[in-house]
Amino acid sequence: MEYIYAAMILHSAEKDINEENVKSIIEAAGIEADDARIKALIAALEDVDIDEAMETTAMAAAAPAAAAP
Amino acid sequence: MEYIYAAMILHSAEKDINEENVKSIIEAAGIEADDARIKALIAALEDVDIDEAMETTAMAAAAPAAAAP
Amino acid sequence: MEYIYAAMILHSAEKDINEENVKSIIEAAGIEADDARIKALIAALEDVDIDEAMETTAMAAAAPAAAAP
Amino acid sequence: MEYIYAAMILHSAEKDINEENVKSIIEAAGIEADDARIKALIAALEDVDIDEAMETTAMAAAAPAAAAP
Amino acid sequence: MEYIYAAMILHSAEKDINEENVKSIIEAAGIEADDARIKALIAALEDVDIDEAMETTAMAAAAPAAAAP
Amino acid sequence: MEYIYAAMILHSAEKDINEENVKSIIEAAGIEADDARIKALIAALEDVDIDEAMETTAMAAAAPAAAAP
Amino acid sequence: MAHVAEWKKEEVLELKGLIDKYDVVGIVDLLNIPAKQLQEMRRNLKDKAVIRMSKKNLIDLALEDCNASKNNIVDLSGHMDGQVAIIATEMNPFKLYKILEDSKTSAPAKPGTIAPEDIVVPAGDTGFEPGPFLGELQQVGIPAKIDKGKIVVQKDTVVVEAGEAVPKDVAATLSRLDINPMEVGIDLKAVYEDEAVYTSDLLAIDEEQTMADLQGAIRSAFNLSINAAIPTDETISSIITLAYTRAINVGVEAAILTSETSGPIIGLAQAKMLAIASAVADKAGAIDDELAE
Repeated sequence: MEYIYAAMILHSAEKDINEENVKSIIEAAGIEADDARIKALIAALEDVDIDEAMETTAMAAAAPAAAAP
Repeated sequence: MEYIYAAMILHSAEKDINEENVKSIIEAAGIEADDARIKALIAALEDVDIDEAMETTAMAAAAPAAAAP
Repeated sequence: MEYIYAAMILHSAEKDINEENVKSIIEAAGIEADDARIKALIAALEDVDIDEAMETTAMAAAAPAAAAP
Repeated sequence: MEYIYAAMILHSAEKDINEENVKSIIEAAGIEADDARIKALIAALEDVDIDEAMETTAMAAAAPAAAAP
Repeated sequence: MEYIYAAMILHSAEKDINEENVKSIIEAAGIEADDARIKALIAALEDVDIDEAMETTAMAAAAPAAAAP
Repeated sequence: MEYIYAAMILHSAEKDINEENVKSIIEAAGIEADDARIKALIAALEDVDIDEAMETTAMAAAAPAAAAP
Repeated sequence: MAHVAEWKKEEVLELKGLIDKYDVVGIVDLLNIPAKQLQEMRRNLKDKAVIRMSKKNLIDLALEDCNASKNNIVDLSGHMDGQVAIIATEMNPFKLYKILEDSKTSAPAKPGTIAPEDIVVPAGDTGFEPGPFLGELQQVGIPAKIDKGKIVVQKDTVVVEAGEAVPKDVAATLSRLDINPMEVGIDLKAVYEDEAVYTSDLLAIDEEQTMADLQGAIRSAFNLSINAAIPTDETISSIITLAYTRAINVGVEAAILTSETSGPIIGLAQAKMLAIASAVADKAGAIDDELAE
C-alpha cells in the first residue's frame, strides 16, 4: 500500500500526484521505487475522484458500528 | 494526516518510524516539516500497535465498490 | 480487472505468476497487453499471500453502501 | 476456478464468452483445457446476468454476522 | 444439482466417482443423463478434496471483515 | 447421508420421492439398500418440507465466515 | 390345539386371517383408553388400519400359524404388554407410528393407576389463593408456601415414581393442579413388515434431525458446487460472486488499482489512517487540527 499512501500524502497536501512526486516520497522512505507500479498508480488515479472515494469511506465508516460485533 | 500517512508508508515497508524518516518523506512531498508535530506523533505511536489499530477499523473501512457506479 | 483475473487463473492452476504467463493469458483473451501494468501487477502480488488475500474481506471495504444510510 | 476466471476476463474485456475464447485463455495459462468443463460453464452462464452476480458480491459482503447461527 | 448429489452419494458410500457410477445414479432417478455434464463433474472433482469442499462455507469470502476474528 | 442425497436428487429433478425411487438410486450407487431406513426417510419427508429446508439453508450459505468452523 | 376351546380356535383363525391380509402387522397396547375414545380412533383409522383386541396367548398362536408365510413374524410376540391388540395396515410402519403417537392425549391420573414415568409437580405459582390447599400440598409431600398472595410450589417435586401406583390423595391433588400425567392412546410396541420387526425406538422419527440432515445436505452440495466450481443453475451466480469477490480482495490487498478496486483501496487507506489517528487522538499534538475535530 506504500504507493497509495504516497499518493494520499500528495493529495492531502494538495500537491500534484505525478510520477516524480510519488517516486520522491517512496525513495525518501528508503524503498526502492518500482517505476511500473508508480506508472500504474498514476494511470489508475487519473480516473478516480479521490475526494469522493474518501467521502464515501467517511460515511460508511461513520455508519455501521452496527455491523461490528 | 500527511504525517500519519508517512508513518504508514514506513510501517508498510517495515522501516523504522522515526523522526528522520518521517521528516524525509514529508519533505520529499514538498511539505514544510513541522518538527514538533513529528515528535508528538512518533511519541504517540510508540504506545500503539499499528497493525492492530489498522485492522480494528479496517471493517469500518467500509467503503465503496458497491457505492461506486 | 483482467490482469487480476489472469493472476487468479495462474494461481488457481498453481502456475507461476510471471510476466510471460500473464501476458499470454491477456493476449489470448484478445486484449492488447500493457507491459507496464503487468509488471506492476507482478510487483504488487509479490508482497501478498494470495490465498490469504482472497479470503481477506477487502470487500468489507466494498461493503456497506448497503449498511450505510 | 480457472474456467470461471477465464470467463470473467472475457466479460471484463467485453469479449464474447464462448468455448473457443475460454479455451484459448485456459491453454495460454498452460492448463490442459477440458472441453466438457468449458461446455458446462458456457451453458450455465447463458442463463446468468454476470453483472448482477457481481453486484451481489457487495451485498453479500454487507450481509451481517447476525445471519450466522 | 442432481449431478452434485450423485457425486455426494458415491463419496459418502466410498464408491468410485466415475462416469459409469454417476450415470447409473442419474438414470436410476429417471433423469436422462447428460454425458458432457458428467464428464465435467468428474473432471472438476479430480482436483478437489471433497470433504473439505463440502464443509467450507463457500460464501465465506464474501462475508464481512466484521465477522472475521 | 446417502438416503438424504438420493431424496435431494429426486427433488432436484422434480421426481416423486417414494420408496421405489430412492431404492433405485441407492442400488444404482452400488449400496445395499436398507428398506427400513428408506421407509423412515419417506415417512419423515412427508412432514418435512424440502423447499423450506432449501430456503433456510440458502441464508446460511450466504452468511459469513463466522458460520464456518 | 387339542385342548383349545372352539371359540378360541375361531378367534385364532380370525386373527390369522387379519395377519395374512395385510403386509404390515403391529402389536399395540391400548393405553388406558376409554371405550368411547377407542371407537373414535378406530373411526379415524378406518380405511387405513384395523385394530383387533385379543388375548396374548391367542395372538401368539395366530403369529405361529402365520410364520410360514410371514417369516419372523413370531418375533412380535416378545413385545406384547398391557392391554394388547393387533393393528394391521398397508401403511408405512413409520407413518403408522407417527399417526398413533400424534393421536395420543393426556388424561388425569386415576387412583391406583401405574405411573408410566415419574410424575412431577413443577415449582412455581399454583394460582391458588392461600387456604386449605396449602396443607393438602404439604400433606402429599410437596413443599409449598405463600408468596405474594398465592400458593407457590417451592421446587420441582416427584410425587409418584415411575412404576408406582398413584395414591388416592395424590391423584386428587394432581387433578386440582390440572396436571394430567397419564398418556391415553394406542401405543405401538412393534411392527412387522417384510421379514423385519421394527420396535418403537426405531419407529420414532426425529423431524428436527431430518430437517437438519436436509439442510446439511443442501449446504454441502452448494459448498461443493461452488468450491469445486461445478456450475449448476442454482450455483452459477454464487460461483461468479465468489470469483469476483476473491479477485477484488486480492486486488485491494495487493493495492492493484483498477476501475473496480481504486475506490476501495483509497477507502481502505483512509480508514486505516483514521484508525491510527483515533488511536493516537488523546496524545496532544500528535494529530493535526483537521483530524482532531
